[in-house]
Amino acid sequence: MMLEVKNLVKEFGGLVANADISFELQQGEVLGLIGPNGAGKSTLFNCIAGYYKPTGGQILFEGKEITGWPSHLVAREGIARTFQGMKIMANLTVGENVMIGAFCRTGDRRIALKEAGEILDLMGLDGETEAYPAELPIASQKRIELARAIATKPKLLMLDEMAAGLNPLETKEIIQILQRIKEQRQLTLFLTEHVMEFVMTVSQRVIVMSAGQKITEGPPAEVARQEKVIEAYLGERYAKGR
Amino acid sequence: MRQLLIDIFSFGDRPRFEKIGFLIFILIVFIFPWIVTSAYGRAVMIKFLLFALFGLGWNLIGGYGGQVDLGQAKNVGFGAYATALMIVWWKIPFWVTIPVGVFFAVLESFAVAYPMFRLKGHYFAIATLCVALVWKELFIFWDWTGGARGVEIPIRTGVDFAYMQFNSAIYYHYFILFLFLTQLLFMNWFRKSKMGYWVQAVRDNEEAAASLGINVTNTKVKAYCIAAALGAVGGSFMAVYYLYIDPDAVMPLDLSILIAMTVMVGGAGSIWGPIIGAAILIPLDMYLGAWLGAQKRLGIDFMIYAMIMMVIAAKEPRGIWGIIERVRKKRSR
Amino acid sequence: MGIKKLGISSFVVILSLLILLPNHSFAQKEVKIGVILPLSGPLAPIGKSLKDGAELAADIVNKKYPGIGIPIADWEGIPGLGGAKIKLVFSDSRGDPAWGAEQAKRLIEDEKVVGLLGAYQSAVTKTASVEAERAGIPFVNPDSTSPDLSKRGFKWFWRVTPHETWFTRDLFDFLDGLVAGKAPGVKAISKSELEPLAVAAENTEWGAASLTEIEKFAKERGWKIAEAFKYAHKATDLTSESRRLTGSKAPTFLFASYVSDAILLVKAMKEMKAAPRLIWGQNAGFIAPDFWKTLGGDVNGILSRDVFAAVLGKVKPEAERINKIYKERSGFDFDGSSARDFIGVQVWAHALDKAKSTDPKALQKALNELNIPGKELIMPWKGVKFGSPFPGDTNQNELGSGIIIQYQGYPDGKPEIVFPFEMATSKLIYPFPGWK
Amino acid sequence: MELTVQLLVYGILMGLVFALIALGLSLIFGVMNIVNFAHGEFMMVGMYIAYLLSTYLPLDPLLSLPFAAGAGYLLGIVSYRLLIHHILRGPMVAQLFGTFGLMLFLRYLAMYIFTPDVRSIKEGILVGKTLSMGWINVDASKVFSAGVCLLAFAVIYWMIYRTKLGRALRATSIDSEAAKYMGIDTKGMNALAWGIGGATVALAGALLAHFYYVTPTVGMLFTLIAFATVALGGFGSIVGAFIAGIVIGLIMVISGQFVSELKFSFIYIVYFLVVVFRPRGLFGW
Repeated sequence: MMLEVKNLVKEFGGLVANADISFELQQGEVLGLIGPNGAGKSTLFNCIAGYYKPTGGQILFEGKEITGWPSHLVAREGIARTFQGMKIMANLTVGENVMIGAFCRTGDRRIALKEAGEILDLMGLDGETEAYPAELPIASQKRIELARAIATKPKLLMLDEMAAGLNPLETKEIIQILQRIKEQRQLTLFLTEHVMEFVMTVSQRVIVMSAGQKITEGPPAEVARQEKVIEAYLGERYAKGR
Repeated sequence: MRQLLIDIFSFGDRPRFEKIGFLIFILIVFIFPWIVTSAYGRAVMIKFLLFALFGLGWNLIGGYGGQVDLGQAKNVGFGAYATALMIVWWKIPFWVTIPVGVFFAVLESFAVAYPMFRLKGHYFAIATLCVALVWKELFIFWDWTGGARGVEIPIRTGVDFAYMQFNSAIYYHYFILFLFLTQLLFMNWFRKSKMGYWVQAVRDNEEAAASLGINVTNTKVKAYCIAAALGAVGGSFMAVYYLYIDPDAVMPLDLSILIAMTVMVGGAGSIWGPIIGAAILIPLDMYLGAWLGAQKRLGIDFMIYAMIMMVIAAKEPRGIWGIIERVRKKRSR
Repeated sequence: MGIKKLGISSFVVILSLLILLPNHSFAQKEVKIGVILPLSGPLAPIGKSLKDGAELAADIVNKKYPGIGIPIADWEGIPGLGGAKIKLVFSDSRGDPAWGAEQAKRLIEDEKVVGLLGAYQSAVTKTASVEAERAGIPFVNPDSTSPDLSKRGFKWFWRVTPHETWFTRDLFDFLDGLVAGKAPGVKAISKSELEPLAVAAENTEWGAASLTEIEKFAKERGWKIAEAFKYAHKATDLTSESRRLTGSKAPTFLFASYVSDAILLVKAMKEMKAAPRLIWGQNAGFIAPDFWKTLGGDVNGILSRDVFAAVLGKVKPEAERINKIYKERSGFDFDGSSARDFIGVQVWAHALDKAKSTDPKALQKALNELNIPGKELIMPWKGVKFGSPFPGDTNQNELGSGIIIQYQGYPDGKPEIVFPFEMATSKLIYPFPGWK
Repeated sequence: MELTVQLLVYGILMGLVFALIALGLSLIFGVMNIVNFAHGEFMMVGMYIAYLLSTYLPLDPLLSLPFAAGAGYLLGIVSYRLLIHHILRGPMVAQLFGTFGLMLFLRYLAMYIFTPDVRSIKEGILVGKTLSMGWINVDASKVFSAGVCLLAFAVIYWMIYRTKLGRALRATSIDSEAAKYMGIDTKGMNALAWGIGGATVALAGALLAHFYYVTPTVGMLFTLIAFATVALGGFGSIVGAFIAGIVIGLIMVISGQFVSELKFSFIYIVYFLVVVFRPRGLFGW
C-alpha cells in the first residue's frame, strides 16, 4: 500500500474543509481527485504534503505514519508535488531549478547536474537549461515544475491542477510526458484537476469530493455517470452557465 | 578532494567576459601597492578590500538568502573584540583569535536566529537592527570589555606576523587581500554547493523549497550563521589594523547599513556584486570626504553620495551587476 | 537611459582618477600641519570652534599683528624657518576612529604634513596618533582630555591640555575651597550643605573616563556620592535621568555631557524645578556657544570647568586682544575649545621655530625640550613644558591648569572665572539661583 | 508612589509624541509596504520650520504648526513623486536603500543650509513654562503636545475609517491591484499617504521643537524609535502605533530612571520579544 488516508479531518477555525476523508492508493496506480471549486481538494493535498496539520485522522505512507509532518520531511520520505499557482524560483535558471530538486537525494553537485540534465531531456527542455523561467511560456514553466518534482526521485507524485492554463495541445503533450515518466520511474500519481477531461484520460480511478466530503470513488467512466457526481460537480457548472 | 579543489578554484561556469574581468581585477589588486604610492590610495584600497569582504559575507544572507539583515555590524564587533581582548589580556597571537571571534559570532547568531526567523520582511529587518544595537549598548555598558573607553592594542614595532602588526601599509594590503581571497573562494564554492542552492531556493520561494525536501528554517539559520562567521573575520582584521576599537567604531548601525548598501549597489545575489559595490562606494565616500569634508559649507560630499544612492535605487534596483547582465543579454541576442 | 548610466559611471571613474593623481602645489615656502577635527556629525558645532581657533592662530603666526603682546603675533611666518608660513590642512574625522586613522595616513604621507594636530574626541585621537607613532611624525594634541592618552608611552605624542584627572582634581579643590571659605564673596559653607554629590556622565569614552575620575577623587577627598550613573548619549529624552538626579535630593549636580545632552538636561531640570545648590559641568557641552545661545538666561549660575574664558582679558590683556580679533572673525567670544586649538598651533609654531627644521627627529627633540613661559600664552597657564605631572603620564604638559567658570548675567553676560580663587574675576553666585 | 506617578506622567507625555512621530511611518507602510528611513528627517524639517518662523518672524511657535504640517505634506508628496514612486517596484533592499539615500540627502542639505549648530526656540507662549500639579512639574508645551497628538490621532482615525477618502486609502492598502480596478487612483492614494505621513511627522517636529533642540542630525534616533514603535504596534495599524508609542515612552522613562545606559536596549528587547510571539506586532494583521 503506497498511501493510506484514514478519517482525515481539517478545520479552519470551525470551518470544515475536509470531513472524515478516507482512501487508499496502490503502488503504481494513477488516482484522480475531482470536485467543484471549494470542495476541499487543495486542502486535502496540502494536508498530505505537510503544508497543513490535519485536525484529526491519520496519513500513512508505505505503512509509516506521516500525519502532521513538515513538508520537507514528507518530501524526503518520497512524496513530491507541484503547485496550483506555479511556484518557480524566478532568480535561478531552469537547470538550477531542477538541480535543487535533485539535491534532495544527493549532496554532489555533479550528480545533481547530471540528473537535472537527464530529466530536462525527458521533458523536452534540454535547450533551455540556461534560460530563466520567466522567459519561457507557461507550458514550459509547468514542465519545469514537474521536472523539479521528479528530480527529488519521489515514489508518489502529487500534481495540483497541472492542466490549468494550458491549451488542449499542451495538455496532450503533458499527458504524454507524464505517462512516459510514470513508466520509466515507476511512479504512483495522485492528481487533482478542476477540468475533468485531463483526469478522466489519465486516471485509473477517481475520488470525487464535494463540500469537504468524499462522495464517491471508482473508475472514471463509472463515476462520471453517477447522479450525485453530476449534481455536485457538473451541476455547479450548469448553474454557472445559466 | 580533487573535486572540492576544483569547485573552490574554478570559475569555469562563468561566462568568458567575467573570467577576463576577474583576472584583470586580481592582477590590479596584486600589483596595486607597487603602482600607487599614495598612502591614502593604499588606505582606500585596504578599506575597499575590507568592505568587499564584508559584502561577500553579507551577500550570503542578504543576497543569496534574500533576508534583509541590518545587523551585520554586531558580528564585526564580535570578531574585533575577540581579537583585541585576547591580544591585550593574554597576548594570544592573532591567528588563534580569528576562530574564537568566529565562534562567538556563530554562537550568538545561532541563539537569536530561531526566534528571529519567525519574522519576515520588515519585521525581520528591524529585529536584526535591534539585536545589533542591543549588543552595541551592552558592549558600552560592560566594564570588562573596556566599555565606552574601548580596547587599545599596544603597538609593536617592525613586522610581526604573530600579531599581524606592520609598519607598512603594503603588508596590510596583502594581509587583507589574503583574507578577502579566502572568502571569495569560499563563496565561489558555496554558491555552487547544495547549501548555496538551497539558500537561493528558500529566498525565491519558501513553499516550493520545502516541497523539495529543504528544511527552510534550518537553511536560513545556517546561512545567517555562516554570514556571521565571515563578518567576524573582517572584524578581527579591523582590530589589528586600527589598533583601537570601541563599540561605536566596530558595531554601529552605520556600519551595518554601509555593508548592506555596498552589496545593494553592486548587485545582491551575485558573486561580483559586493566587489563592484565596494569598488564604487568606498573610494567615492573616501575621496569625496577627503576632498569636500573640511569645506566651509558642510555636507556636499554626503549629498552627492546620497544622490547616487537614490538614483541607483530608483533606476536599477538590481545594482550595477543588473546593468551589466542586461547589457550582455542584449548583446548576445 | 544607457547613456545616462554610462555618464554617471564615467564621471565616477574620472573623479577617482583625478583624485588619485598626486597634487603638487608649488606655493611659497610653507609648513603644512594636518589638523583632524570632527567637522561633521553630532560634534560638528564644537569642531567649528576648534577649527576657527586653529585658523586664527595660524593667521597670527603668519601675519604681523602688532600690539597683541605675545611673540607669535610679531612673527611673519616662523622665524626659525626663514619666515615659512604655517599652512593648516584640515580634515574631517566624522567622529569615527577608523576614518580619523585613514585621514591621518593621508595627511602624513600624501599631504606630507610635518605633523598633526587634533583630534578632539579621545577615541579618534587614539587611532590617529597610532598612525603618527608608526610613521614617526609628531602629533600635538591640544584638545583631548582622556587620561589614557598620555599613559601609552608614545614617543611622538604630546598633549598640551590638562587631562581629566587634572580637571577633576581642580573640581575637588574648588569644592574643598568652598568649604574652607576661600571662594570670593561666599562665606564658608558647611560640607553637609554640598553633600552628597550626584553625577551624570554620557556613555562615550570621554564621559566614562570623567565619571571614573570623579568617583576616584570623591573617595580620596571624602565626598559622599548619592547617584553616579552613565546615560545613553544623543538621547531622545533625558527626563527620567534628570528626575533621577532631582529625586536623589543631592545638592550638587556634576555633569559630563556633550552639547545636545547638556541642553536637554538643563531644560529637563528646569521643567522639574530642580533646586540644587551647585551645578557643575565638565567642559564640552557646558561651554559650547550653542549651549548658552540656546538656553539664554537659564544658564546663569551654572559652573563649568574650562581652560579659557573671554573675561581672562581682565587679568591677561593679551587674551582680550586676541578675543577681539576672534570675535570679528567668527562672531563669538573665544572659548575653551577655540583657545585650546589656538594654543595647539602656537605650540607647533614654537616647536618649529626651535627645531629650525621640519625634520621629525629635530621636531621630536624640540617638542621634548619645549618650554614656553606663561606670559607668551593667552592661556592662564604657567607655560607649556612636557613631562609627567601625574603618575604614568608621558609628554603631558606640566604647566597647564584649568579654570572653573560661572555663567553670570546671561543672556547678555559672560562666563566669569571663579576658580582658581586668586584669579576670580567675579564673586561666586552661591547657591544656584534656580530657574524662573 | 511619588516616583511612580512622575514616571507614568513623563512616560505617557513622551510616549504620545513618539506615537505621533510613528503615526506617519505606520500609515505609509500600511498603504504601500515601505519603510521610510528619512522619517526622522521629515521631522527635522518640521522642527526647522518652527524654529525659523518663530525666530525670524514675529510668530509664536504655536502658529508655526500649520505651516510645518503643510511643509511636511508637500515634502511627502514631492518625495513620493520624485523618488518613492520609482523605487516601489524594486525589492525591499532597494527600497530601504533609496529612503536611506533620501535621509542622508535631507540631513546634509540641512547641514549645508543651517550649519551643524544646535538651536532651540527661545520665546513662545508655552516655551519654558512649567505646570505644577502636586508632585509633578511638567513643561506646559509637553502637555500641549500631548493634546495635539491625541487630536491628530483622532482626526487621522476618523479620516481613515469614516470618510470616503479613507476607504479608498484602506482599499489601496489591502489590495492595490483590486483597488485600481475599482477605479481608485492608487498612485494618488500612495502620494496622499506620504503627504499625510509627512504632515503628521512634521507637526510632531514642530511640537518637539518647543522643548527640544534643533540640529541637522536630530532625525536618526527618532527614526529608530519610530521603527521600533511601528513594528511593535504592527505595521499599518493606527491604534498599534498609538499604544506602542505610549509603551515605548514608558519603557524609556522607567529604564532611564534605573539603567539609563541601556534604555534603548530595553525598547529593542521588548520589541524583539513581542514580535517573536506575535510576528506581526501587537495590532498587526
